[in-house]
Amino acid sequence: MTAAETTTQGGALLVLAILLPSAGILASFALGSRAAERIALGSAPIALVIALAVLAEVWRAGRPIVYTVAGLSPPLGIALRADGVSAVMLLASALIVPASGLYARAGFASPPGGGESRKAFTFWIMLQGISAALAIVFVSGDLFNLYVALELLTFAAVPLACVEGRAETFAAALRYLLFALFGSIFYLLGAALLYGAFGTLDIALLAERIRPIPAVTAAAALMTAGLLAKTALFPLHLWLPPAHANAPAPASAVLSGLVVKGSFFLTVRLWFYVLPGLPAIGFDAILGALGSAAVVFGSVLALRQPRLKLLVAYSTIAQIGYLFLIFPLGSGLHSWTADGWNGGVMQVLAHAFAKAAMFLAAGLLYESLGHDKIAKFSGAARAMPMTFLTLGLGGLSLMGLPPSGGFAAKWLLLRASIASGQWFWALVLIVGGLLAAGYMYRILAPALTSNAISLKAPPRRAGEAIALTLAVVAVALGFAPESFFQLLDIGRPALMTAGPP
Amino acid sequence: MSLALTLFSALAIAAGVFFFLAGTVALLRFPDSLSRLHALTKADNLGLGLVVLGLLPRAGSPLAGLKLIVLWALVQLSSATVAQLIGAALRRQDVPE
Amino acid sequence: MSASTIAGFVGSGLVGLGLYALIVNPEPLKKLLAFNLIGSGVFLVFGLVARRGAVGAFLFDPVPQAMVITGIVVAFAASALAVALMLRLADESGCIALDPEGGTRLDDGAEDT
Amino acid sequence: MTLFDALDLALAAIVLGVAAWTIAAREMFSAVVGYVAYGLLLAIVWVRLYAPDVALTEASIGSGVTGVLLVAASTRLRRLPAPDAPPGAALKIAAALLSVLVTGVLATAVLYLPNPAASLAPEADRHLAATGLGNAVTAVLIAYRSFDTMLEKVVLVLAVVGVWSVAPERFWGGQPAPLGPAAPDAALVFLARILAPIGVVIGVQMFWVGADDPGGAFQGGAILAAMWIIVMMARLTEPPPIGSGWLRLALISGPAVFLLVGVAGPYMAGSFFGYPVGFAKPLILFVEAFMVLSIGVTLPLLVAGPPSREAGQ
Repeated sequence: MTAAETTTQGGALLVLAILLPSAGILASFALGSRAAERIALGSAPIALVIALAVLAEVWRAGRPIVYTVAGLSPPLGIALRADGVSAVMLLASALIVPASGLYARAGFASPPGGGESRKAFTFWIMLQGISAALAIVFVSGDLFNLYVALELLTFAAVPLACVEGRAETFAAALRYLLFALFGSIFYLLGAALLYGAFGTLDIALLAERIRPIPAVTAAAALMTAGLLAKTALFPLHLWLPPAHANAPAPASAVLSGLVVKGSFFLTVRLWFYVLPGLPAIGFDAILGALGSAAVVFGSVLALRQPRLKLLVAYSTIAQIGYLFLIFPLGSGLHSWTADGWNGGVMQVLAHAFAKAAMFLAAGLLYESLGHDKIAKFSGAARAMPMTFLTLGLGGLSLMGLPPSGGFAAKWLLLRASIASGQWFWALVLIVGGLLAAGYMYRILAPALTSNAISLKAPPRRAGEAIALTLAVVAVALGFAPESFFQLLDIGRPALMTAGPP
Repeated sequence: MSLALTLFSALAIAAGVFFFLAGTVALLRFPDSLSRLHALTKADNLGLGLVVLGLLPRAGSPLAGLKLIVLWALVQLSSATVAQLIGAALRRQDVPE
Repeated sequence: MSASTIAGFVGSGLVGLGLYALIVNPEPLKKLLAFNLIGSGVFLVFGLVARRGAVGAFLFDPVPQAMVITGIVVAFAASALAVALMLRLADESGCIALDPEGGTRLDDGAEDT
Repeated sequence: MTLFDALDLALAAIVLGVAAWTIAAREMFSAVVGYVAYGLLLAIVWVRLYAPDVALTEASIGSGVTGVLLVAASTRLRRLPAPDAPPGAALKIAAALLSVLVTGVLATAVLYLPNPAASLAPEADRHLAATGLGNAVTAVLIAYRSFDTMLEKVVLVLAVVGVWSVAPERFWGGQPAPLGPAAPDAALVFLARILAPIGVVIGVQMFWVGADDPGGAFQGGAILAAMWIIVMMARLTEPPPIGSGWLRLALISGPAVFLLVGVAGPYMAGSFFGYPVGFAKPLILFVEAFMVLSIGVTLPLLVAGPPSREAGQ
């Protein structure tokens, strides 16, 4: 066994990344909805600085940074660890959450005169809840600590889905909650088995101790099933479209862009960091196959949706499918696994920014047109060029056309699938791209006609600028330099196991 | 002396267990809710009282003995209240049988 | 067979029972009960693990027991949130249907607000 | 087979039987009552597993407070029409197969856990002296894994916000619905008057002894919560308006004090959430005292539900 792990330089940043939004929640709760808005937006620059500092520190050190909470090393204590992927995800969350927050100021303001608003109180506290939960998900090294993070994520996300207070949003939120609770309790069950077998829930220690015994197989299956339900991977996706499509636009942006990525990230942690020592038992192919089914199924349903927000929500189901190609294409010790891994992570980022941008744009459309029925979009692009530019750029990334983050992701995944001889996944990537082109055409074609359309209100300039910025980031990811992929390699588990045992 | 005490403990606890058993049988066999309730509260009070009485010589310290008695008193209080409440509810036919 | 092994089997059985009820029962409140059954089954597995961790003079491993205490409190909070949603949904719509297309159907039919 | 083995097996059979009955019961109310009984039986199982701390938590929160919540919900939902169509036979069979599979896999995994079992008990004991505590479970919760516990208290705050958030906009800042009928039974009022003061003493005592013996902030707080619930059910007091400043402070006091002590850690002990040597126990009891308060307030408010009256009515 290796020597007990201790705090590295810069490790304290990881605790701060979690405690900042946690303290924000408590202060907001005590001070009311107006202060909650100020705290949520005011702490965003600090969170961004922390995320950038973590990134710089990981890059400088060239290896993961660590903090042992309470000065106790695992197994008795909890260790926080950030590698390249953690740092990048932390940064993405520190950008998308405040972007949605700035966009939401118009809809979630507190009433003038010192009163408190239910919607504002809920929204601004839950937004910080999501920041806190995601920060833990990205940096925690302990499976039970991660369970608490999953619950934090659930308790923050579900009320956001029904903050509008209509009957159908309560039904959607209730369904979402039941799926999420099922997911976390099965995750916890797996954690119980792993602790029973190896006496620790620390990811690094488990990776050292893991052996192929029944408890490990059972734990892997149970935890994966739970996490898939939370990620809404086909066929456990039923809850997602009503929950995401009926939430207010800035909430949808965070739910679809980031929250589902939290449980996906944990699935990756489980398979790549905890279980890489486990002999292949076909799980990676199953996950890839489910992902492929999600791509086709989600895209086909997206093609049939009458409302823009529902279409965008079904597209999330399809895009989540691509993420799971990381399991067959990014695991093991092959020449192509780096491509598969980088492609998977790039897809997480590109979809996060593109989907957040598209939901915000859909919200602007809804505000200006008074509806989001695609059939009645004709001529809308002329009236709202910026909004449709945002939708178009986001769509570019979803389809995987160059230049965009989506293209970079799919190109890398395609390269990996061809290099590995797993041509089947390449087929999925191409079919998925074509279907995405189909549903993007459905949105854009009528809008680009020259019909006259009357707007209820002109789109908010600030809202348009925020949405467009996110879409531009999704496109700009396609120009990520080589050093970006070197960053993703820091702490990549396949590289660690390649070293001496 | 100690033998007598042990014997006393054993007898009291056994009697208490008997009343619990009788109460449980009554709960399962009696025809209607009111008579079940009646049997249950009687058995509970006596049963727990006897068990506590039997445990007192074995409590070890006066404080522990006091705790046992407080325990019994608390159960008396709550079971009497609950019996009242259930009885009242039954009169109103509010609780499904 | 020791008490702890029995607890492990009871836990396994409870998870199965709860899972069946969660899938089959259409009533949300019954689904919530089912979730709580699964939860207590999971906690019993932790309990078995804690009891198995008895070494020397120690009768149990305190770490899994502490996790169960945290878990019970979180499960209660989850139940409270679910109940609040159910009651509000019942007030709003007069029934508590969870039908996956329910939300979208309602929204499409009504004039947009 | 010894007597204890036979009793354990009988207990196991009863627990599983009551659980199955809870699921099968047609009437929602019966199912909920079955669930409460089930929770109490489970507490006995926990005692048999040498987990008195968990047994106390299960009996008070898992069975008691959850029971109040579910009974109230089931009476309010009783007269609603059955929502969705009952599932077809195919789904039932598939669900049954899946459940049997999960149970089988789980039981196998449990049976073949490696021997000798892994344990952190000696490790936890070695660090116990530094905390000044005698109860290792409390040490795990408030010292070794205090980070988890603090975050879990934040989860509770979010749960309160979530429950409140389903209120209609016009009731925001108002009071939750009363917990009992307008004219409560005299017996209940009597019970509340007698029991509440005793219960508060017991709750505080349970937190205090939790440092060395079974008990602690969660269990003590749960008993305080139960007392407040009984007093509200007897209509001796009403749920407070959710806009009240002191209420909000009481709700966050536990996690807030915990977080502040955690942040002071680097200056006191060289690490976030560390406790200074020699001063650990008083600091831990200080944090726990606020946790008791927070839990004692949070649980009743989660039971009371969202505000449903305008403020001041």
